[in-house]
Amino acid sequence: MSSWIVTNLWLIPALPFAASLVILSLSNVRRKSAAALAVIGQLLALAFSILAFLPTLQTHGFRVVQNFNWFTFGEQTLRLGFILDPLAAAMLMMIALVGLCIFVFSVGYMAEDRNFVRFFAYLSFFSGAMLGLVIANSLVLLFIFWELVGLASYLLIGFWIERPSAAAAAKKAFVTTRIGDMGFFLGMLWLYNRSGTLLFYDGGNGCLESAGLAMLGASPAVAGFIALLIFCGAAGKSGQFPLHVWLPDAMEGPTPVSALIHAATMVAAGVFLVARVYPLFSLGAINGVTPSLTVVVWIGVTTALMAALIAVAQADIKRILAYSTVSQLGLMMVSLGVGGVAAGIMHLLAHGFFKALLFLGSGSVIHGCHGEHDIRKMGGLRRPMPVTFVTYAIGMMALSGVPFFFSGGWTKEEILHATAHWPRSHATYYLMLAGVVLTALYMTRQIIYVFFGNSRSASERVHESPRVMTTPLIVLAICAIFFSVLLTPAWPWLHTYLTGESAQFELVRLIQPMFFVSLVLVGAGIGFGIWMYRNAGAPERNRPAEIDPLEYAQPALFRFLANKMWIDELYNRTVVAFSWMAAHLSDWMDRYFWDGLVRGFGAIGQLFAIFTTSVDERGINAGVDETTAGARSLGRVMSTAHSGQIQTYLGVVAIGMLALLLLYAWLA
Amino acid sequence: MVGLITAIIFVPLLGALAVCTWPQKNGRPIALMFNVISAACALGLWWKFDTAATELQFVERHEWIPAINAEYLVGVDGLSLLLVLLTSLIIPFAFLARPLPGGRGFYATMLVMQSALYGTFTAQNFVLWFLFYEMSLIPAFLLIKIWGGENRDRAATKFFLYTFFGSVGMLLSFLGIYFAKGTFDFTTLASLGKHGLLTGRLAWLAFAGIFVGLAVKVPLFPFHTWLPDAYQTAPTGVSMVLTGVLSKMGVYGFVRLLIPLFPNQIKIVGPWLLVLAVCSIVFAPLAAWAQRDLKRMVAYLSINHLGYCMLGLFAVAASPVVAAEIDMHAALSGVFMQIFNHGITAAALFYFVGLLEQRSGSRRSVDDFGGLMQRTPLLCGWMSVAMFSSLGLPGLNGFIGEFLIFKGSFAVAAAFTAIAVIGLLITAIVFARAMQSLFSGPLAESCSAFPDLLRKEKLVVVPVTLLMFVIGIAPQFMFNIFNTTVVQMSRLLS
Amino acid sequence: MTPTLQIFLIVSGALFSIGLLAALSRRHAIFILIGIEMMLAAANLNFIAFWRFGPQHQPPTGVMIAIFSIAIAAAEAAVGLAMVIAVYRHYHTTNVDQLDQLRG
Amino acid sequence: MNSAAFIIIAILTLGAALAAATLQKLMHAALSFAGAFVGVAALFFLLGAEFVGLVLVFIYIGAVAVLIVFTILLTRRDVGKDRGFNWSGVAIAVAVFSGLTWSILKTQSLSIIAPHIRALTVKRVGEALMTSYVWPLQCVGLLLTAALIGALVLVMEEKR
Repeated sequence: MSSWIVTNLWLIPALPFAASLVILSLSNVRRKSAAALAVIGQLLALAFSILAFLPTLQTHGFRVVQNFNWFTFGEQTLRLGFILDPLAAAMLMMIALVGLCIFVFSVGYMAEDRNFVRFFAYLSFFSGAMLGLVIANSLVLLFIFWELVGLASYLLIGFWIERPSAAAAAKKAFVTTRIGDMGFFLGMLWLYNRSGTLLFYDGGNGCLESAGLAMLGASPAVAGFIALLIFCGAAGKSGQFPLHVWLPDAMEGPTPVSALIHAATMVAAGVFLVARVYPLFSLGAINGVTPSLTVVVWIGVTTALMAALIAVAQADIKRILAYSTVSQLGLMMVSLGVGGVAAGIMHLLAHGFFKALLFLGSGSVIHGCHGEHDIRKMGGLRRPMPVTFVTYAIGMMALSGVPFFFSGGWTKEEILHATAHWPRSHATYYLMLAGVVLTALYMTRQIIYVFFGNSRSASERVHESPRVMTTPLIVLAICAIFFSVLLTPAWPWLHTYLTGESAQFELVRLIQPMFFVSLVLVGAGIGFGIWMYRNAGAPERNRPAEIDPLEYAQPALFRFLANKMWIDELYNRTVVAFSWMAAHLSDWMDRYFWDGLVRGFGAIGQLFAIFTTSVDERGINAGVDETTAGARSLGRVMSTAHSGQIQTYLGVVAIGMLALLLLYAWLA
Repeated sequence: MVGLITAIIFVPLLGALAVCTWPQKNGRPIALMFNVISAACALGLWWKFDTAATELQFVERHEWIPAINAEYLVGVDGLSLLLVLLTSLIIPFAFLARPLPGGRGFYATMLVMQSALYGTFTAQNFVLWFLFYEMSLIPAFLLIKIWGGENRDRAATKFFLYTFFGSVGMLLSFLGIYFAKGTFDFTTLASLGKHGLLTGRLAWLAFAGIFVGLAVKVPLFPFHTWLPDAYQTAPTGVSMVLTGVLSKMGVYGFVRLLIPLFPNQIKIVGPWLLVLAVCSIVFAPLAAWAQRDLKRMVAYLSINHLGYCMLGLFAVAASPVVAAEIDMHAALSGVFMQIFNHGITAAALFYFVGLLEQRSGSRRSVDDFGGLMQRTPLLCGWMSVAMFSSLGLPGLNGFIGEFLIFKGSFAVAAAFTAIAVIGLLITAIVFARAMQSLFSGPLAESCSAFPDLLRKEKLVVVPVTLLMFVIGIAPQFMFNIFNTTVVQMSRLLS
Repeated sequence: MTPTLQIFLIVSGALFSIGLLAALSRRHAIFILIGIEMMLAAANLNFIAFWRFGPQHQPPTGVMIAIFSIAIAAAEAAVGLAMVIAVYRHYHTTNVDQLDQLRG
Repeated sequence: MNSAAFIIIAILTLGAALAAATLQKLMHAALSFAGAFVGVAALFFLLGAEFVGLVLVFIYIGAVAVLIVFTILLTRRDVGKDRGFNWSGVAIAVAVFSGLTWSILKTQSLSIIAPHIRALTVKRVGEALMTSYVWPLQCVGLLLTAALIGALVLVMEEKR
């Protein structure tokens, strides 16, 4: 039974794709069938995912690939394939489950929307592409799904198409990720060139297996470059510095989209990609350190800290979460970079649950507040929205990394643990610790602003969301808590599942030094947050109500952070302006320089023509176009010979004949 | 008994006659009928085509001008067949485009051009080939000149002078070759080419003549400045044919003539040719970015897409290193795929621009539209598919060709390929910008009365788009057409 | 002395020149037609003469061409005269000086 | 071949032709035209192409000359107008004539005497027309029909 799905893995992405196609062909009023189709498609995908997950439990280091020919060009063949291994199976489970919750949530959240049907078509399309991405056994196939999730993201960010800001954000996301993708594309070409195959695993001949790696290992520098180029793609998709700018803007999309694509799944694809091709990164590693991994670490650290800092000063509820996502993705990258692949993936999975929970929670809040995004206008929501509040608090704890009860705490500890043992530098470890404090701080700030204090302008007449929206919240909250069962050091089942070992139960390992470090840091972050924001949203001494406490204390710093460190402005002034200038320059060159050059040649020819035909000199300065005019004036001169008198013509013919006759006689 | 190829060449000519003598004003039904016949012939060719055979197929050879050793010699290999199929597809597609200049003359001229195109792609002898090559030029000129829009005189003259100048150079070069070798036969010349057809300065002159002639036709940077004007002003259907098929004549010429005949010369100037190709790839979309006129924008992107073809060809033929077999096969297959894909995609883009133009009353600046998605979701949806295909989104046809071209050229010209990737990026930017300003935002007042895709338009759009999907997902049937040719050709080159 | 081929050719050339003279110098359209007919007759004379003096073939090519040429000349004369009438109706003149529709 | 007969016929022919080209009165010119053609036909007889000579007489005298006369009558109102004469035509004609004569005289191979030949009977001509020349014959028939229709169309009264 289960082996059947193992050999038919394509079914998992195919079902949502099929659902999407059917929904697209529905008319705009068939709302119920659209939603039902999407949910059924996703449900089946989840069922198949579970079926596919089961066999991977039976053996350690389970890995089945099915490769097939895509096409034959010349005498060569391009092969694609699907893979099922613990990494893929775990991702499948997470994506299908979170996806299902979000699909259900969307039924409620988007109920009023005009383009409800189209929304579900896009959402199913995304789900299919994302599921396909994680089971791809070929870099090409991965790239194909990679681009398709990018397309889905583009369509869904710009879903409210009548808003110019949504369209601009969609364009920005598309272009920015594509910059990274071009690096990915080049890396893929290079890898193909070097190893002769793009299949990851192919019975020993894949590019990630001994034969392929041996071919690459001949020049480790090249392998490093290839890895870095691929990392460009990962950085673009996962919002790593300096390509992170699109992700916060992507919050223009509907909230379920933000939850599914820009928090739980697609943005994590970059992390997944690095984990998938990890052998390339670690090729020729000494002590687990390679130049490419070092780059990954530093990019990750920069991103994590920068985004956490910016999150502290944002006012838009979704933007805070977006920056938090960027920060967490940076954390995962750090984990991968320092060698903690399993830790990174575990955090990815856990993050998928709790960040989706947080986003759906924020969606519920926004829904309740009639579309308001600004946290400074909310307040006191814990009473009218109890379910949302409790689940949101659970999500917040998990994100902050409160130890012991919440999944995020365990995975974060594991990452910190890996970072602490990185031989290259200890600075990353301390910077990561700072990141943990900041995370706790901005989440505390947000929750105080939104749920505590007095109700402000937007939070009047607030209602709890309908059941269809709260149920997914509850499911996800349960996941966020009970997922930690698989994560504890006492029984590190997920860790061993991913690394292919067997888990031993040992209660002693539950208490580790990192546990206390984490406890202190999170406590400090939350405590500082409560102290600082205890009166947020209300006037306090000399501070008016609408001014943020931090802004009051450190106006310059706050402005710097609130404006996202002016990175967007910097890009606009440099990269964007430069490209735009280049575009205009090209256009100008084309219109005037190249065309002028050609006209110049035309003019030379024309000059020659003028000499030989003694046509008037009017057209000397003109170009190709004027040549016709020249020809026309020549024609005018010639046409005076055409009197229209047939006798003249006949006479000329006779003279011509005579001339020919004489010529002939003379020759003979 | 008339051979299938002769039939396919002459059916459109008969069609042109029939259209001229047709009593009704509207020549479209009869023109389309003849298109169906020629498409049936093309399908027949495909049906009977032996994909494993290495030599030319359906060869017809008759005495023609014995004095100069010129025969009527036609035949197809994989590449020719591909282009014949493309022609059979694009011409009726162009006839269904709008806004459409009326009158029988338009259809008759188009049909004459179609015949010339078939001839160009099947002729295996230079004299015959050149005859058809030039025969396509005149209808194209007339179509721009008579039925064009604003600035048509200027654009038509520019087009004519450019291409004609190129053709003259090519003719002279071939006369030089003829006097040296005494034959016009492509196959014979190609087998002679390996050892150098000509020597010394003469060889370079002949090379330059043919190169410029073909580079103008493709067009390759910096011989491209006629193109934006011509495509912009030509009526939609003509633009579709110009970009979909006529530009392929240049690429075809490179594959069939220049590369087999002058392998040594190409090797020497190779890097410079690659520079030109990369310039086409990078500067053209940059210029497209700065355009406001949609047709002009698509025209510039056409230059970019044909630049990929040139990149693949030059990388294989011009690199000092002999490419590995896999890279040669990849690059050549990629180029052939790109020829076909660009043909349908660019034609589809022009078709959609034409639909917009018709709805807006012949305005087509990006500023004239806005928020179309609210008013005409189907039109926008299908048009986006064409756009995504053009920017090389996987799952659609454009990706296959581009991936293979890049794969093949990366191995031999990594630096150039790396720069060329920028072209992919800029193309994406151009389309993202176009989609933003056309489809999204508040509905522009001028667009508030646009009808959505009509049924007859759907009938045109859906099959073409489906073809894009099919090629993008399961392209093997396309590769089958030309795989043997690719293998043959790469043997010739190595 | 019997006449040689040369003499016949010279007579034919003279007839041709007279025809040309008529076609070139006279203003009346009918004269032009007459001139053309004479030029054609001169050509026919040439054909017959060459046939008579040249090597004999079966069928007699020169004679055949002369016959066809006469037939075509007749057709030409008919159409030409019809055109003269038509032009006369239109412009009320047969004077070719006044007909310059061909002017470039 | 009789040399005296040839000289007389040639002089008459050329004289009539010259008259046809130069006479003021159109009707006179038409009659001279007919005369010139009689002369040409006589030359044909002299050359042994009796059948062609007869055809010439029938067609030119019987048909073309009559047509010309009809045309003159139909356009009679125009006859009286002043015509003038283009002297450059004379110069060209003389030049052509001298050029032709010069080149004919210069070519030595042309001074040959007529060989004895088998008589060209009408039967032989007919055989040739119906065998080797049957396609041209059909085409000429088509052409004549077309010319007939064309001439009719041209002279038909224009409909108001």
